[in-house]
Amino acid sequence: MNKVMTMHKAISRFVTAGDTLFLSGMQHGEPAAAVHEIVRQKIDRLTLVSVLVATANLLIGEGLVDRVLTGYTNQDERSYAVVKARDAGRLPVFEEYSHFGISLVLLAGQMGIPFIPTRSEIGSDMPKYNKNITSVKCPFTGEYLGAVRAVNPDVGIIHVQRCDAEGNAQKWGTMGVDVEGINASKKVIVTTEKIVDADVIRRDPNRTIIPSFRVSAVVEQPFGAHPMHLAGCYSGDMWGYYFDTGPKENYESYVKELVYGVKDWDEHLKRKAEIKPPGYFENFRINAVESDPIITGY
Amino acid sequence: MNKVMTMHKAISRFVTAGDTLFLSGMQHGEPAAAVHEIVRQKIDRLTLVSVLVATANLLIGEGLVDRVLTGYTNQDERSYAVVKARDAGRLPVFEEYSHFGISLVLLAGQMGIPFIPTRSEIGSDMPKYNKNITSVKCPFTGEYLGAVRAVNPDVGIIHVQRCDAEGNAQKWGTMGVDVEGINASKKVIVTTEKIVDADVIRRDPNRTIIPSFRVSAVVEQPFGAHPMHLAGCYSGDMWGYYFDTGPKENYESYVKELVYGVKDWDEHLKRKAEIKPPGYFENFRINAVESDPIITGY
Amino acid sequence: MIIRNDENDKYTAADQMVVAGAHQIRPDDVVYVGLGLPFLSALLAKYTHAPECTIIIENGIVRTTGFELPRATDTLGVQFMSDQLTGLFYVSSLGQAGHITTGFIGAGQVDRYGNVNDTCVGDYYRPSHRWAGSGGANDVMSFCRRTITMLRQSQRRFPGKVDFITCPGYIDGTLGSREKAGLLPGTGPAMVITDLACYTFENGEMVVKSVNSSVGATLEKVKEEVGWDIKVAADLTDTTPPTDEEIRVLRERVDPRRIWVGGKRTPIGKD
Amino acid sequence: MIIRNDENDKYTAADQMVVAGAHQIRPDDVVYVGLGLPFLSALLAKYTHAPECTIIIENGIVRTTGFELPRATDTLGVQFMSDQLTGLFYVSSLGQAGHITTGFIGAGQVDRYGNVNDTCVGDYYRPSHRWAGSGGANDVMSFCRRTITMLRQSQRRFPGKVDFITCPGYIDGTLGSREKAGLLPGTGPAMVITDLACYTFENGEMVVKSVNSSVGATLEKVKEEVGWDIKVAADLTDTTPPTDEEIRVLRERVDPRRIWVGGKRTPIGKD
Repeated sequence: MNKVMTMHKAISRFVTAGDTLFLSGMQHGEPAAAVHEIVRQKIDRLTLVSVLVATANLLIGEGLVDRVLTGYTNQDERSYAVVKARDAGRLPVFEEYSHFGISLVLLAGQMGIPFIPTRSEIGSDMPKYNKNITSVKCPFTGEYLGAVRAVNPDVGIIHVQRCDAEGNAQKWGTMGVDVEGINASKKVIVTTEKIVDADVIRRDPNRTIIPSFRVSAVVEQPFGAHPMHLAGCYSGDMWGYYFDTGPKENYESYVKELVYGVKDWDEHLKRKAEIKPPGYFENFRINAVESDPIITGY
Repeated sequence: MNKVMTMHKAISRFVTAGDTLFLSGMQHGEPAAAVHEIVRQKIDRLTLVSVLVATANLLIGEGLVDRVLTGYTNQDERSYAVVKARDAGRLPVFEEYSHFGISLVLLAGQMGIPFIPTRSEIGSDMPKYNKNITSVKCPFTGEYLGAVRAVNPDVGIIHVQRCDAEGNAQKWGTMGVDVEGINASKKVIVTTEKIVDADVIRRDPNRTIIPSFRVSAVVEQPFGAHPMHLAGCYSGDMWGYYFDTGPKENYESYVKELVYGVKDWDEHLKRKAEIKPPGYFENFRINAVESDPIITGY
Repeated sequence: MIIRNDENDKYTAADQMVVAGAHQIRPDDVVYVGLGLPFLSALLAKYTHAPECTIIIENGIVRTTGFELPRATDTLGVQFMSDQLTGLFYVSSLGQAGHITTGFIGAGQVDRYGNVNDTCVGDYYRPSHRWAGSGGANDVMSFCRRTITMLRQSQRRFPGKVDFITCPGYIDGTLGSREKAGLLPGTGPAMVITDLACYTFENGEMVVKSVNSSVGATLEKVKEEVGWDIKVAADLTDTTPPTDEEIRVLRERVDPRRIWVGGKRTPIGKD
Repeated sequence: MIIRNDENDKYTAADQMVVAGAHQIRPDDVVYVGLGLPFLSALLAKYTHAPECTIIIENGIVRTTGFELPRATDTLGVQFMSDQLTGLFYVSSLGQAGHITTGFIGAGQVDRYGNVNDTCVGDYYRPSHRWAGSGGANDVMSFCRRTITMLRQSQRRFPGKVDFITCPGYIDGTLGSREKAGLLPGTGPAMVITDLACYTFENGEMVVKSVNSSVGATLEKVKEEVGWDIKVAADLTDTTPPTDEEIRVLRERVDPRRIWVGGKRTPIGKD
């Protein structure tokens, strides 16, 4: 079934106020265009699960987030998004794990089991303040381990290099918590640099990280991970983005001009190219290196 | 560090009597050449962990196995290997799981946790006869689940399409329990159709399933998975193999001629080509289909 | 024996089983299949009323296109041009997490409550008969929303109670017995398909749902080959017979090389 | 301040930290590193005495070759020509299973027993200061055989007891406290490296092992900037100073673009 649709439609149809939302892309190829669309649509009361997703600060700053499952977030005054949320009485609850802990809550979700044991977090003070980290006795050895509770996000969004029209999605480069996160999610939105013919996918099916029947929507969105880099496609401007959305004035001007002031991501990119020095986007071009093909057949 | 060595050396150096041995290749690309070498070296008192590895019957038939962790094995009179082992007082103990159960004991081993919860096996009679399947209470929901005990094989052997001299191994096609099995293993032997330049690996590092520092030995062995098929390389003759080693006479002639009667796998292949009808090996050639390359670079 | 198994007939009892299996596959189903008749059922459904169904095979194959019918579960042909190739853990986790709608398994024996025995008859340590064990069957029956068991029927294979539960059906038949064991609600055996009849479950107990009269079976014969006094569904019917078109697709497209004639694999060949 | 941080000096206190870190990496080590000084230490070791060490980065990178020093943890340059690219779960599992020999982390604070606080000062719900949280640091300290903590030293950052244990060191300093918590024997903090000194652990308690006298530190100054009466190792020495060759490799090969001058990232640039 062809699932290709616009970003507007994918977000309005499959992301609902109150959802638990997984965002892929641990510092690599996050679904930035999709996040901007969620902000534009003001979908709120979200619970956020992600690891080091830069544009997640917009969701917090715009008061759309109730709770964040995280290993690492700027929660201090240096992040205006947090200050703005706090001033508006919309500061989320931060439920803190280690990074591995986040990958485990999602793995347990992917596996369909309610918890998973671990040796992380147990010697720390995190379990005291996070009721979803506890301890469990090994039924074989009798030893105590940590245990984290499974999470099944209502919707997971991933940005990938290529995907077919039905939703078979392929990503390469560092994978962060992408595989566990989208596979744990009940609904999945794939945004992709390029929709490719299904045969491109099928000539290298080991690279597929989620199969089509698990995917609700496919959105073709070139440069959809900018300001982050994406392997094989473009390098990034993470620190530039943090500067553009860090101090109050920068942040407010960014959301006014580049989120609410544009109708979609293509317009965002066009507007950003006007604001930034000439050659800003050209600068992200990479020196392409091709892999050797693999062989299949029978 | 270059870890390339002969099969004889890899097996004699890294497989020891009494070891728990993981064999990769669930009906796809099993390390058949390595298994034959273990039989030739008569390394015994093994505990075997594998899923649907055809040549494992030789290890049982030759009396080298004490225990088998398995989801599926011919244990009846139709398999002469089992009859021979029983007659010699060398019938292994079969510790039975579901197939998913085997993948889980290995996943827990890979993760470094002593057990993992599951909803498989619990409604069955398997836990009554397998002390390494039990139940565990979820510390969050209070519900009871199944739990299987982790296994860390002393040595894991995998056959792959390509690997560099240091041991960075890449396999594609169906993966069975390969990733969990070799990553759970303490020592790893990689046998490969072809040793490739490290740059071939590094231009597609997402395909690497175990990194070099986890690998003890690399053996270049073309047709190393025969009689099984291997994606991109050759099709297989599994049923032919089962016929060749099923009935008593066939089995005894096979081990005499094609295991003990040859010094290594190249000789095995040569001898087999002589025994089989002309064109036997040519028949396994595939119609090659190439994948599109992926791009990396910066 | 009145059952048609003759190759000269237009279709055999095995064909009827394949077609009945295919009819259980809905257009958007995610179907877990293994070697033998279930492969044929899945391919027949894909080439007729369910072209978009997803086929999952335990070695790690996820595909939405047809494939050359194999002689073994995993062959290069079955792998070729899949949507996704991964491993047993990944595809089984899809099941455990509730994403596989319909699973097919074979069986050594099946009992009154749908429990399947693929392990042994008699004492576990001194069995009078041994099968090869669960394979993936326990996982399928534990995880899938609806599991369909396919086997040739005989009284010996339909005992009132199996000696060993390899795959849990409704266990002891009491309400909530699966949930009590830790299995998720909304899973379990949905149908048993044999050469004689199709069976569904009412309150956790197997009942005759339809008789394969198209191949000469009768309710009397069906009951003879069941090891307990089996109930009959109030709306008992004849099993929907294969259409000419289904048989044509089965012969020409699903199994043109006649690998699974009469439900049994033909002799050795290249995988 | 007697500590050399002047760019005009041949090397700075940050350089001394980087070199001391590199000296902790053995030729066959599997090293987990994060952004900042640890990246520099790992690359320096790789380009000098440990060319075969494996470098692991939490986003899913495993590599045995050097790379262009990045401004962020994950960049296309750090990914490029890796031996293996995978995810956080895989590389952290390598750690949890005991395969990572040496881990490096930064820290907000470190206390007498090596516990690291990256979370908050004061009450958790009303903190007087907040850091960003564990990131991967808890995992590294929980799993690696030897964990090395690198931070700039001040009394405020060296309290006797941290308000929040983000990464468990020897917890309360009693014998077996890590094991009691469920952590594996043979893991834990091995060294703390600051701009003033290097510290090891004796019976679970931090002791001054060597003073960075090469950059002007003295034992007196070191003790001033510790929040408890710290013990001194019987074999106290000067920290081995950087060699000319090490500084040359650091400047010319590890960080030719001078991204991490003085241990701090230079202003914005393309990742």
